[in-house]
Amino acid sequence: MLVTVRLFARLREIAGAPEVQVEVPLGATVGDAWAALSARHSALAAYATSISCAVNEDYARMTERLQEGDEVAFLPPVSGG
Amino acid sequence: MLVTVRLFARLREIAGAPEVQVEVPLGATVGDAWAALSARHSALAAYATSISCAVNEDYARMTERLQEGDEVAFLPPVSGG
Amino acid sequence: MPQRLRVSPARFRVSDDPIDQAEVASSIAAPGSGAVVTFVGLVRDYNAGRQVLFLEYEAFAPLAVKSFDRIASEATEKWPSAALAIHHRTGRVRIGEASIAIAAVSPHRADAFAASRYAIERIKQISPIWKHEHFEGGEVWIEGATADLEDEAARRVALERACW
Amino acid sequence: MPQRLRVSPARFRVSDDPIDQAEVASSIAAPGSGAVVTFVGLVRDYNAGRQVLFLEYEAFAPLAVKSFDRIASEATEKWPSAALAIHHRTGRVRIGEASIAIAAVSPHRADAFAASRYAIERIKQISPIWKHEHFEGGEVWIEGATADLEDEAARRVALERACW
Repeated sequence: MLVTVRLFARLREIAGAPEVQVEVPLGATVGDAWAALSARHSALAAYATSISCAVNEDYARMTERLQEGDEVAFLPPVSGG
Repeated sequence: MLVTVRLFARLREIAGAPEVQVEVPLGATVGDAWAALSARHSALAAYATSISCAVNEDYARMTERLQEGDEVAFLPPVSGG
Repeated sequence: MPQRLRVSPARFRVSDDPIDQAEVASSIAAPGSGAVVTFVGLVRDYNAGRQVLFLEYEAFAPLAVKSFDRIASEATEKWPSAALAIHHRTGRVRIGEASIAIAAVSPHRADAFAASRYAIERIKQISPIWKHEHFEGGEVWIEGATADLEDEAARRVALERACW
Repeated sequence: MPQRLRVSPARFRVSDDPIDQAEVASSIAAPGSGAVVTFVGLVRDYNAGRQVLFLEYEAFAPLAVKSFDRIASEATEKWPSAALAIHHRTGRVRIGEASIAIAAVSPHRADAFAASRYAIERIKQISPIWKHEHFEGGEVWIEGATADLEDEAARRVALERACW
């Protein structure tokens, strides 16, 4: 199934786009979507332990299961204020 | 000698004036000026242990010696802010 | 008092528009409010030894607004008398301009101070906002904390800094 | 930047004029200031179970201004990066209006918060200003602390409340 992935800040720069489509198996988790994306962009690997994520504009865990058409967001370490 | 005494808030109301002249002996202290004033207005006695004072627009101690023409201010407990 | 017809300003906002500090506070003004504490973060000309030219803030705006709402709820849970409003700017922000304004109102100054301080610490911990620093000779993404709602140690740090 | 000819606002002021919060902060704005914390005290509609009609503040103005200067020096001694500006209103102040505004600027938010909180505590301890409350059915002078510069216990309380 296809999910939309939104990327921000340095992650967006590495992927070269703010939004990409990723194909994941039925029952895949947010972590699986990250793995699929990291396979495309090896520089993302550095963020494996420091990212957090959101699904459909709500904070989520990497273990959350995805559904077709979900919007996943990967958030590098934040620096607002 | 004569000194000018400035009074504020409730002290001003008790004395009925924001500023009064008080006659004190040469070498008198701020405390002596207070005693002279309290003799005139007995309701001031309630403030004997809670007032503070200033001489010529600077914080002072009750033991400070006065000079002719000095301006003494008696300050009831404060409540700014 | 004359009735005035106007839209109340949003309590939580993420926008490219310059921040209007008075508007942030007015979004939570109430007749019983005795204390208003406003925190404004301004872009500094130097950071980590670098001469900063300007900052660019990027945000995941809908989630950032939700994070402000969540932080305000956390604060109100701790200090029930306090209400918070938070505006964060995005896009290019020049030296001396405000990137963020937080207003806290309460009948009690202790609660307003604590809620305001707590909010800025929590925003730096969990709000999905990123600072892109453009300095003399280069640029860098500033990366702070992993945004983790379940990190109770981080929350305790925010409470400690709020002096609670 | 274009040169502008204007009088800088006073850092310390006691006046019957309404308080302009932006002016207080602008009196100490500096290019390296990353954090501005502003405390504003508003007149509340209720106090000690009484419906307040309005307040009247009386001050020994020249000494009050000196006390603000002194408090700012005490704060700068403790938090060298922080600068303070303090304006207090006198005369009749209505419900919802500001009686005081304190602005603290610093490159560091911790110092700006601490200096601002310290200042309001110290003002309530030593500044020669008195609040005359006019309430439904009467009036009363509010009497707080004996203004005593040498009271080190009071100063410690202010430091503790500033969380230091």
